[in-house]
Amino acid sequence: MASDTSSAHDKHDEHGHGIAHVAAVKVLLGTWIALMFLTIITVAATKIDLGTNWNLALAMVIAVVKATLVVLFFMHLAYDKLFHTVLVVAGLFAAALFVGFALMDSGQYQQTIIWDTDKPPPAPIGPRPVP
Amino acid sequence: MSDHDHDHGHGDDGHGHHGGHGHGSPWIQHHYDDAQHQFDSGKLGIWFFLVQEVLFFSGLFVAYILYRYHHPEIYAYAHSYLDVKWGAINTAVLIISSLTAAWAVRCAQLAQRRGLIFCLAVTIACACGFLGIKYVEYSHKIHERILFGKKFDPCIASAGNHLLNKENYCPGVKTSVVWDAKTNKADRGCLDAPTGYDWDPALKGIQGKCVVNELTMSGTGANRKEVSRRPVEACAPSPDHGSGHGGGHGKQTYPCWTLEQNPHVCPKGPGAMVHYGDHTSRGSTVEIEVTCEAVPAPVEPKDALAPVDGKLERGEASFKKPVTPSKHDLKHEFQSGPPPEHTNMFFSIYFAMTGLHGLHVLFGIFVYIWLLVRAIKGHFTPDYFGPVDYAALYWHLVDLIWIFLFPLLYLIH
Amino acid sequence: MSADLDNTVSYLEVKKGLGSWLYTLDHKRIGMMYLCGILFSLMLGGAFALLVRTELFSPGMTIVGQDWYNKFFTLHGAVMVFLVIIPGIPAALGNMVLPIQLGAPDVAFPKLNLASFYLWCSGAFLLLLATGLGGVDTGWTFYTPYSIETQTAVIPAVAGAFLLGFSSIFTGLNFLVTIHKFRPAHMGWFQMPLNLWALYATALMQVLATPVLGITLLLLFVERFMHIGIFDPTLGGDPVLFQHFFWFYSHPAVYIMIVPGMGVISEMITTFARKPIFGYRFIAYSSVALALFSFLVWGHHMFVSGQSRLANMVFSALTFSVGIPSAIKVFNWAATLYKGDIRLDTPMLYVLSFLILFTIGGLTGIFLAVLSIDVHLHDTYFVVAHFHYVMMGSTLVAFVGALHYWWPKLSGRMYPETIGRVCAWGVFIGFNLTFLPQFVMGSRGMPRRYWDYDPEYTLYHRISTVGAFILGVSLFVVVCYLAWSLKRGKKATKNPWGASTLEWEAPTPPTVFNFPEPPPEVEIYNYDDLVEVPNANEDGVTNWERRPAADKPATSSHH
Amino acid sequence: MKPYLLAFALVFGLFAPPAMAQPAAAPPPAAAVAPAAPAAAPPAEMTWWEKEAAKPYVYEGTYWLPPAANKDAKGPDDLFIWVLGMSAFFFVAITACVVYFVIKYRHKPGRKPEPSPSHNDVLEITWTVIPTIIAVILFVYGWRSYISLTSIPETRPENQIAVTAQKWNWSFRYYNGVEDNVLHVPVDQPVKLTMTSTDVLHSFFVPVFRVKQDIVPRRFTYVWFWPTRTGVYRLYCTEYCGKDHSLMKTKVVVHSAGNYERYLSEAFGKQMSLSGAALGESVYKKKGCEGCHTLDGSVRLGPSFKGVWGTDVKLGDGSSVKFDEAYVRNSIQAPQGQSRPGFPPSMPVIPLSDKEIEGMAEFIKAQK
Repeated sequence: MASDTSSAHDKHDEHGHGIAHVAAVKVLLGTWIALMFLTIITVAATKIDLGTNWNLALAMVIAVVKATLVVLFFMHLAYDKLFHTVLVVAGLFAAALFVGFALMDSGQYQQTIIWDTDKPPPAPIGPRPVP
Repeated sequence: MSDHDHDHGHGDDGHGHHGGHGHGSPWIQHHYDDAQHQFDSGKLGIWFFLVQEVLFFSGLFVAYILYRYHHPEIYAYAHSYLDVKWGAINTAVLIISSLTAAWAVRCAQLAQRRGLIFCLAVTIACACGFLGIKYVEYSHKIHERILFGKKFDPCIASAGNHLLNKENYCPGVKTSVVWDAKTNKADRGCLDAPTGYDWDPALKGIQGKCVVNELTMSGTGANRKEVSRRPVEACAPSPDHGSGHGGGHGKQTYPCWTLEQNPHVCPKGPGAMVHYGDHTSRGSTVEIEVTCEAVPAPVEPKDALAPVDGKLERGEASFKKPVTPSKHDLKHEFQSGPPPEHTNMFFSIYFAMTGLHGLHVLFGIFVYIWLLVRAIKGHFTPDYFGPVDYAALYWHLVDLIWIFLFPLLYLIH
Repeated sequence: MSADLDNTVSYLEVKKGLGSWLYTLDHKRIGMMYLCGILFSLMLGGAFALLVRTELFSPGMTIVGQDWYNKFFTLHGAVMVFLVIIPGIPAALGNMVLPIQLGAPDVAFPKLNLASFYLWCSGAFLLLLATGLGGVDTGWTFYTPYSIETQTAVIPAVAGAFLLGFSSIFTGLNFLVTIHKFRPAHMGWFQMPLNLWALYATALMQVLATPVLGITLLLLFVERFMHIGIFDPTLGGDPVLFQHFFWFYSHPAVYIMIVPGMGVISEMITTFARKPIFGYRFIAYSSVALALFSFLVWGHHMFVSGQSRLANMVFSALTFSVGIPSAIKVFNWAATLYKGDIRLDTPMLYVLSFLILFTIGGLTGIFLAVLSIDVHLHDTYFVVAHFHYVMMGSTLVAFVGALHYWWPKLSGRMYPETIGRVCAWGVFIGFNLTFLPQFVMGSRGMPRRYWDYDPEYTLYHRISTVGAFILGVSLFVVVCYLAWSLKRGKKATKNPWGASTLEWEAPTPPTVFNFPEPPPEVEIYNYDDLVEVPNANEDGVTNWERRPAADKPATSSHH
Repeated sequence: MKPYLLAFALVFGLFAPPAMAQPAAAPPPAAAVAPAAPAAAPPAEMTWWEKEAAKPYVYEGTYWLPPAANKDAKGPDDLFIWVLGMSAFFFVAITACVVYFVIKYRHKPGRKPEPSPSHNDVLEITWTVIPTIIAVILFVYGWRSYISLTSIPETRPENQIAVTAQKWNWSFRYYNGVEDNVLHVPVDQPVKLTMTSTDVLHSFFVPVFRVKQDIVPRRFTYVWFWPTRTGVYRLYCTEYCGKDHSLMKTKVVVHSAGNYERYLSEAFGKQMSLSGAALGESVYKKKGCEGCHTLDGSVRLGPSFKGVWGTDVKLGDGSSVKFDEAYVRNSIQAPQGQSRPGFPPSMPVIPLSDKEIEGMAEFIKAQK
């Protein structure tokens, strides 16, 4: 986003006469029906058992599809300036960064969490490198 | 979270740009060149605000992901406390309101005043519906004491059957446990195993001879005395004991008692629980007293025909086909037991996420009521519909966050 | 602020009365109000700093006991970070100068600008309330689980910081939209002054990082009330998670503090060296690079906090990558001085002390980025000295320098030159006296936030305390003579420094919409067609006129 | 509030006459102001290891770094000197460059700026690449010495010590059950510490070993070192932990060969022989009661023990109880129940054996 070199004038040709793009009724209703259908799908998906991780992945894929539908058509991102899309991607990237690095740290220290104060878990004894 | 009228770029007495050219609609603030400039600036402003909101919620998503990564068993247990039916209805309600919000923008652009007012009204109605459903869910949790932090003391297990708990004010049930908050231990009412009777949790049956009385007491503290008592018989041991409310189905005379186990409340043994089969919660006037005699466990003759785990001696035959419990049974078994350690953390994150989201829905309702008032006054024209568009973008973001919250919290497998 | 205001009179005289100030939507007045609030908070924070230094004058009890000492250093940290350094350059000077440098009449959302100021005021009030209620003793980082169980006034302090966070977000949002949408036609991205590049990068960080502070403080606020247990280990939470949340914001926050300082330094160094900046694109790109890298490195605050070794390795490697852009900037500034015509006015003295102090600050950062050295140096006075060199020695020195640089333009008055230079030297000497000894104490192993210390450090603490008083007195005198100059300073001319950015084309002090008539097209950092006219007004202040290129002889170096 | 007002008056008083601060800097720098807390009259039978720990501390390190007493301290020390040298070089280079430019190109009347290039890509690339290379080298060396600093080798059970940090004191439990406030370690052998905290964040820092590790409540963190020099060194808490954070200091005694085992056996014997008031006193010192309850009547965080035996004590819920054996037992085992008005309910639950509780009761009774 910061290296955005698209200057102030916007690239999309304004096929509507007004200031911004007018969403067609067909597009609005189509998106709405798709969203309702996907909601039903995601609820139904919990009936079939693919194991915790795959169910989570499936639910997330459906959620991402619903999210992109809302962002593209309801929020007019499809007809809007490119810079707004760059912005959305940058925001999600920052959030993903936060999640990724926080998860990166969780790998090691977790087995030393004390659930039972009398039985301390063994210390992470690492191999001693040859100096 | 005071947002003020952050970027609804409305101005009330705008004139042309300084020494400026032609008079746009009265809402064009003086320092903008024209309506297009004002709209584009407002649009960019709201997009930055939405990115900031995404980061604001990302904190909670990190807490959710980290905690689920470390303790998947808590999520597997606690998610069935949440009612998927209400969650799905809420998702549908928000999607409908998202549609009407987008349609309202269309009506404002095409100067269809009545359509705009109708769509705004429906959006507000759906939002209030959403908060109503949230109220229903929250009150159920408060009723069953499924809360966060120290107040997490559920009356029912996540499969729905009753559990021993500390506060003992659960609807339809009264346990023998009297909890002493000062020492954070059960004062009395727990049958500690060393009393000699033999309690076999697997069979959930009662090995020893126990007598349970329901006492009605009066007064508190030192001058607490017993007014009357009546004996209570044992519940008929139904096959999957303690599933569903009301302690088992079939012909059951109420009140009746069972022995339930919850290591967080009675670490060493079970406690007695009297089922009343109704939904009123008894206060401190009612107490349950349980005494069990020591009965030595009968010595089982070695069952020659029992399945030898693993290897069969030559010549021995095993008649009973070992039943391997299906995944569903294991899951049900796990969920009807007491909650794992620190399940309150799931509800801390649940209430934090849905609470903050609900707050944003509430703020959205105020914004839309303000839009409705201005639409009725006819402020919005095809040249000036910025506020409707920005409010719709904000509302779509609130819907987006719920689209991710719903599967993450309700549809855990 | 309707357009019927007279656009020919200076913005200070166009409307009088308190109401005209409190309800103003003029970015310059809001900037002036921010400036007064920030200078008052600087004095308050400075007072707490001097109390801390007086207590450390000798080991054991000097003036106060441990709990008051803990409250003094916490309030010193909170007031300085949240009230002075973060809003300092962006909100006070940025608000005043950004629209004029763009030739725009105002920022994109004037009402949001005023709302940010009032958020800042309510945040400041809550911090003062926390001070009144007996202060906070958790350190400005509010680490849990201590911040959950302490009985001191953590709630108002956390609420105050929450509101200040949102004030910072909305200021950033305002600047981003203004820079995108209010640039004049001829000013593309690479014709913009470097100050605007720095403010753009800062605004990006403000919008992307500060919300995480919001959610962190909100969770801490709810934690103290309702014990939800996300950070409370007894309920299953994790204190290291709080540190992740806090530092994800707080490292970009230290870049929110330093990057605008770099932007202002780039402006001043090219003006006083009378030479185009060296490597414009490299400085612009390194500002933005700093903004991006700042999100990757927060883990170096937690090398010994129980973070996994993998995370330590990744964060240490990325921390070096953040050091590179800063190094590039310092080299470019030094190169700008080459073959210039350097004028040592007060702002230039602050620029040079910035160069030296920031170099020390940056280099000591490398000690802390190397993993095994950081294990020894973490949470010792070495870290205290490092971040004071970068925050106080660089950002605050740049802030005071930029304040002197734009003071003629915004108040219409000149500051007294001689006292200005003495105070600049006072700040430089006082600062070094205060913090150089702390490097030595830190590497010898003196932990930070200690009320009582081992006797062998006494001499270093004494030098440091004396230096702190010199620094405190110098800054106090600066604030006094700036206030004095408002009434009795010499009248300022339109372009006393001969700078070539757009704000110097506006009248002094600028009108309500900055330019009576649309601003001329100006090529930035081009000093050829500016001619010095000594004692141009009745007070003898020099002015630089812009000779139109027509009557300039063919060769570029004219008379 | 009195000290608060005094402090402000002092500061503002100092603002006007900066001269006031000058004389204060003139006293002879080296002389220790007041001998550090005159050593309390040594109790009659101070054991040899207590005498060893009580030796006054003399700083023998170099100008920058304390002496290195850990086998792995060589890595950080070399790197520190290397980075110090490199930083000094860069600092001198830049400052000299700036000062030279300012002097040479300073404005003199009639001077015009000579034309000079406003950017030079080759120069820019070089001063981007060089710092990057230096950075990579520093990272690699830093990472390698960090790995050896934090990879815990196989250590004998005798050298594995459990550290418990609590608000404002340390307690070290050795493998044979001996508990002490001072850390005793053998020389020339790896020692492993398993650390946990009972309340807030703390941090274990021994400058001479160059090791530091935060201690997180309800979690174990580990630190290890290989002492190479015998002697008495300082041990600090470096993570802010509240009121007496700066007093949470103790000592590390590195014993020569054999003395460590001698210490363990003798301390074990001494600890077992303790009973009654003597045991109570050692528990009072070792378990951190000293941090909140004083013996001289002054109130720190909790009530003082001076002359309280047998008096009536008003509890939070209005009832009052005699200060006797039962009251001592209840308030140690379930402190929340016995919280008294006017005192913060922050007494931690410290697991004590019955013998120790009786000892505490005897000890408090002896406090007239």
